[in-house]
Amino acid sequence: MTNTWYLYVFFAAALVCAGLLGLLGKRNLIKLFIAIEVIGKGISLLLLGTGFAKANILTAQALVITYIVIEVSLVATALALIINIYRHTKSLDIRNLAKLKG
Amino acid sequence: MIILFVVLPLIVAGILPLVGKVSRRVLPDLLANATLLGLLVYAAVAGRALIAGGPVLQQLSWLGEAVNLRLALDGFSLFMLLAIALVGLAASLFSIDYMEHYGAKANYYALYLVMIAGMNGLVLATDLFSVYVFLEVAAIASYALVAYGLSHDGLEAAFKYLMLSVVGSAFIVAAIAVVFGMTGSLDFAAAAAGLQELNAGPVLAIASAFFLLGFGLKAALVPFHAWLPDAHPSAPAPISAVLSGLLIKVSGVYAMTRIFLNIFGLTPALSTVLMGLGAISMVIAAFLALGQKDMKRMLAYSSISQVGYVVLGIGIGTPLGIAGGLFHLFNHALAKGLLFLTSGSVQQATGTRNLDEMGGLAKRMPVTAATNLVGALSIAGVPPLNGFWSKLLIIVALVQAGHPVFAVIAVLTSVLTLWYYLLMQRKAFFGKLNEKWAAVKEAPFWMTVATVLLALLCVGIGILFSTTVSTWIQPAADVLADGIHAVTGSWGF
Amino acid sequence: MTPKMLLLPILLPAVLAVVLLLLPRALRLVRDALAIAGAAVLLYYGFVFFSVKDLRFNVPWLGMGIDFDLRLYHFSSFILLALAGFLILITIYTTAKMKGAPREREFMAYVFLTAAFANGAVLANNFVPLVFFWEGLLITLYGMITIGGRPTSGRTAVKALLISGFCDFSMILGIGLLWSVAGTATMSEISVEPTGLAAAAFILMMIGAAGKAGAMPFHTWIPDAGVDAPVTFMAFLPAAFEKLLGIYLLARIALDFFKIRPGSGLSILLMIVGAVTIVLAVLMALVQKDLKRLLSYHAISQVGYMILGIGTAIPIGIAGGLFHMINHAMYKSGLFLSAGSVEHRTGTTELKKLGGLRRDMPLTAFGFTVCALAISGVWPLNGFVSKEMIFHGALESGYTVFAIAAWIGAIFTFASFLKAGHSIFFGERTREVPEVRESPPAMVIPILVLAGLCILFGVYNKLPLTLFIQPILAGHVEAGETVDFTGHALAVFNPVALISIGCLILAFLLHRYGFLKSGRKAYLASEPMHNLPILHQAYDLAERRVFDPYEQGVKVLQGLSVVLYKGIDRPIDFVFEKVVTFTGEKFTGILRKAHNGHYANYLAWCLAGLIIVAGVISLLAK
Amino acid sequence: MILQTALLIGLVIFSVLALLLKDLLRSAISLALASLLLGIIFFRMNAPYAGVFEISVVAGLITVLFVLTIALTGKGEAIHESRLVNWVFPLVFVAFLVIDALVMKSLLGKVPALASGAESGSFGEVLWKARTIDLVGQIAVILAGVFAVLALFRKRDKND
Repeated sequence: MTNTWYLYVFFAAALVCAGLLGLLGKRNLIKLFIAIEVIGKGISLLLLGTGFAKANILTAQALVITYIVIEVSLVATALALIINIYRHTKSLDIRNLAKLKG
Repeated sequence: MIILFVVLPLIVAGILPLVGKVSRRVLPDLLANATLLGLLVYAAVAGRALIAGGPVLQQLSWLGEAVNLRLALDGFSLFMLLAIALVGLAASLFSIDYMEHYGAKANYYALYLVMIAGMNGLVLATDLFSVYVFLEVAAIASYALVAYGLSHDGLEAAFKYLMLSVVGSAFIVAAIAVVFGMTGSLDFAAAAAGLQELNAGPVLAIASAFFLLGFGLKAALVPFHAWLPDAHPSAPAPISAVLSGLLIKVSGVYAMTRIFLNIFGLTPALSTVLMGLGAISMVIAAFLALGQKDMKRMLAYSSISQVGYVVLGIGIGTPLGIAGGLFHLFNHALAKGLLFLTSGSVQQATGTRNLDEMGGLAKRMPVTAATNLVGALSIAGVPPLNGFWSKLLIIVALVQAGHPVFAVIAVLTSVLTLWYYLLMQRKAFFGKLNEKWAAVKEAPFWMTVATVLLALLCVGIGILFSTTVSTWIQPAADVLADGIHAVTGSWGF
Repeated sequence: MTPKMLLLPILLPAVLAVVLLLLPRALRLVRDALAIAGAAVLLYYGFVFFSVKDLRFNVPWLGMGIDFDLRLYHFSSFILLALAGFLILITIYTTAKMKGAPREREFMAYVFLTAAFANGAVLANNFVPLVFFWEGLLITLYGMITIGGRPTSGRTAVKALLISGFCDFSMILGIGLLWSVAGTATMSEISVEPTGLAAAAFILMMIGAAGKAGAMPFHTWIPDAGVDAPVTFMAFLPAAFEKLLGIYLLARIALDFFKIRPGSGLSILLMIVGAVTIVLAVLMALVQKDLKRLLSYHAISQVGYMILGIGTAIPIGIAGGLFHMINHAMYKSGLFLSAGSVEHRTGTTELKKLGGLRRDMPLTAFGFTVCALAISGVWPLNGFVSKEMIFHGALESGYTVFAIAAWIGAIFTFASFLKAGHSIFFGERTREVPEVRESPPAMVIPILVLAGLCILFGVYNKLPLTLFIQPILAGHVEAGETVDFTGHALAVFNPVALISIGCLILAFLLHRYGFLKSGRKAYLASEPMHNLPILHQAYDLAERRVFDPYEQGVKVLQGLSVVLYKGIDRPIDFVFEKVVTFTGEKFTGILRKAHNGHYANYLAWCLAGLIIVAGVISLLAK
Repeated sequence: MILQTALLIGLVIFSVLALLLKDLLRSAISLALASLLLGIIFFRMNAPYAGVFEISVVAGLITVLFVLTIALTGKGEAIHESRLVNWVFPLVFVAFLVIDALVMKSLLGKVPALASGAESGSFGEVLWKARTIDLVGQIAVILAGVFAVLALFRKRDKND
């Protein structure tokens, strides 16, 4: 049982790590949000994998569906923000978003 | 019918865009404020009667069948509901005049009510995953509200807020998954019982760290705080008030304390970490606040510092410490809400947030100046205002629990707090009137009503603080001090 | 007389304060009448309470041993009566002095609010209500200083608030410690041995009490306020109310809460604080050229006597300290009020510009002279009696050095008041001040009342000593021993009194010499050399040493006081003003730079925080 | 088991590609492929509904949203990604994978767990009865998202 869990948690951790590294290093706003999506995939894999390994797959499935719905809302909001930012600054570079500081 | 706290704002939010087509201003104003007033009256009048015989658990039936729509109301959640309704109502009254020039008021109120519904849902939730779900509801609404002015500042702040906050909530879900994997359940009562049975040490430490990142980020504890000083000042004033006054406390402090104290049980290690984080936030943010020229940014840093006090108080884990922390949470919600509202009045009247450009505004805006002074002195902890009592309780609790070093830090920080608030008050309102502002007028009616309401509450609670503590704070503190028994004992369905 | 009556001295002034603030400006007469009537009622009840003496009002409040507990007993009723007395005098004075001044209504309201808080603090028998009332005084302190209306008033107010706030917070810490040591917050039940943690609690609470009374090094705001705040405020808070409250609490701390023994370390600590305050502050007072600033430094210096007296932990010393407290409140209040009267008519308090006013303002001059003689400890005024008692106490403690310090203080106190009185009321009239009239009766009467009390308490010292002071100590002496200090009171022919009188004569000679030396300009009498650069001074010293050892002594002392002023007083001020501000700003600057607005940076903090938190938790969990 | 592992490896590769590819459209498509694989993985874990949701909503709807945004922002002119990051981060990632592989198993082995009984009932029952509160939450989240988008794309009456 631990082996199945290990398999999923290993890959979930890998996805989260990849996403975090992307967030730390990338500069394009859309790329950054893709990194968030990658983290999201890792988390949903973790949820379902945990449910699968612990014989709670039905509950886990319900949770993942809710998680996906939340993700959609979030993506819509974030992309709307990105488009608005592009209209203001004519750029997608995160380095231009450093006006607020101190 | 405690589900009303979640459903009523949602329903009103759902019909508001339709109403907005009929009447652009009056009806949305009326509906939104009436909803919040209703919730406030319900929480304040019926709430205590409801929980008189212990926590209320509600399980609804759906089409004749019992479904798992479980909500629970105990002393702690009732206390938070009251705070949400109070500050929520004040901010929405303020919005009547303030949001006039932002346009699309119906849409604004709809988002606002969804955010309130999300916070209420979080407070009433009985299982870990719904905590996360409602946390996201409130968060998504707040991203849009921060950027509501569609200015560069607002958008930049909202984007950074979103990107950091999403990472935080990802870790919250990861921690939930760990608990789920261990106990096979998400319900507070079952999870708490399961964790106690398992006696899982180090793994729980990792789950706690994940929760700390997630909720610490929502509560803006140093070093997870960096989004707050951008997001709160950039939002429209009533939203700043709600974010600083409520959101960071509900989705940060409430969720964190509920999980750590009532589900995990406060271990000495957790207690030390919480107190450490609280103390660091308190000190660092106080210094940062001292260096600000932007009025709202100063207030934002002060929020971080004050949340540090709250976490420090709750982290002690003694009944007195918890009571002090919760009382400070409540007082800070009122006073910081008030200060952000008055800063909104000033910004609307003068068009600037720079303290150096202001000066002598007390002559032109006496009510705003007076209410601002009340808020500032309250947070700075000057008697007889409410903030003094909660800080005193925290400091006394620290000394009694044998943490004199933390007590000294708390005392020194409150001197620092007094310092920057006096600085703010002096630069903005006292001194010579800047000629630029000769034509400035007092804030419009509803804005003044909202600030005066909160200021009166600050003074009133300061004077009647023992009543407040015994009727509202003590039941909440009892729930937390009870540890995991509070949920395992009486929350089973 | 029900226990509920104890709420009256708190609620009545608080309600009056609100009413006074709300009454329209046009109803000035009504307001004044109401204020005086209110103060008179308080005074009446002050007497009533003093005759009752034993009352306890106790309602449960917060649980956990925190009750709303008021206790009237001999000591608190005495202070209550004194507060009420000063309140009515100040109220009468204010009606004339503040007439037409900006924010006049506010000032009156603050006065009554202060009275409410002060009465509450005196009556409180539980630490939590005590702290509540004590901290409340901060608001009125801040408010009243800003009423001064000078450009620097705001800054001074902030400075006063921060310094007092610091003292108060350390007192809260001390109370917290004492609470955990004693296990109760009810003040009348606490009596602990000052060892270990309790000693720390004692020192912290002492900082709170001494800071309120204005002892060094928490004094620097007082001279600034002397200039920036209304002079009525100075007579009211720093001269009277804060001394009464601070010394009251100090006496409670040293007598009741902790068992301080003569000769113990804490007793010596208190005596050192007292002696240092006496000498340093009086030397600084000597070189001031503004009457209000001069009086302010004396207000600090005199606190030293009280702390020294209480610090001896010997009955006669403690009694002297307490008697000095009430005496000082009377004559210092009187002096500030006279200064206010002079300022009211002439518009200035600079010594250089004043002169020969005794013919124009005879009553003020009389009041000032009596009070000045009293503060200098001239026989047979009250200051003489209380100082004698303190000298005796200091000698009995076995540390003669403290008595010497007190005598040095006496010399310079008299010298500086000779200078002040001489330059203002005697000597030549100056051109700056036109013909003036005596101040209105509402201002003169309080001064004369205070001067009269100074004489009464001196000549007939049996009255206050037996009525007020001795009963306080009754419970603190060995059983069977009677408390009677009246024997010492006005006796002249004993070594102590002779030395004191010798000091006064010395002071007079000093003044006379300086006066002649500086070309018969009284305001320069005490500082012939103090403006010269240090090299010149050294040169002069070297040259005249052979011819004029006396002059050299004067100069050394002058130089010393300048050096002390610049070397100790200002650095303390510097620490409060600059060092704290500067380091704070530096630290803030670094932190602000770290918030550079870059997202990746912020995310990195969060992740680093996660790793650290996870590490700490797992380490601690094992 | 082997197929599942291969699918998971594919998931990670496509996700990393989505981050590394320079062209935004290509990364969006790569992300969609990763979602597709994740959906298949979900199917094979006896979670068909989650799989369908993952494929239709994430691989479908969200990809459409991404493509739309990329089109609206004119594909974004070339933004210089940091060279250093391009070299260092893959190394860090590989290092993390190694640590992950070594540590995770023993870590998970230490996690105690309650023995859970088999779940009863169908998925529909679980979703509608056991997790009803989440449905309320979903409605709220959708409302929040819709209002948020409406607010961010509203026409301003005045220029500010």
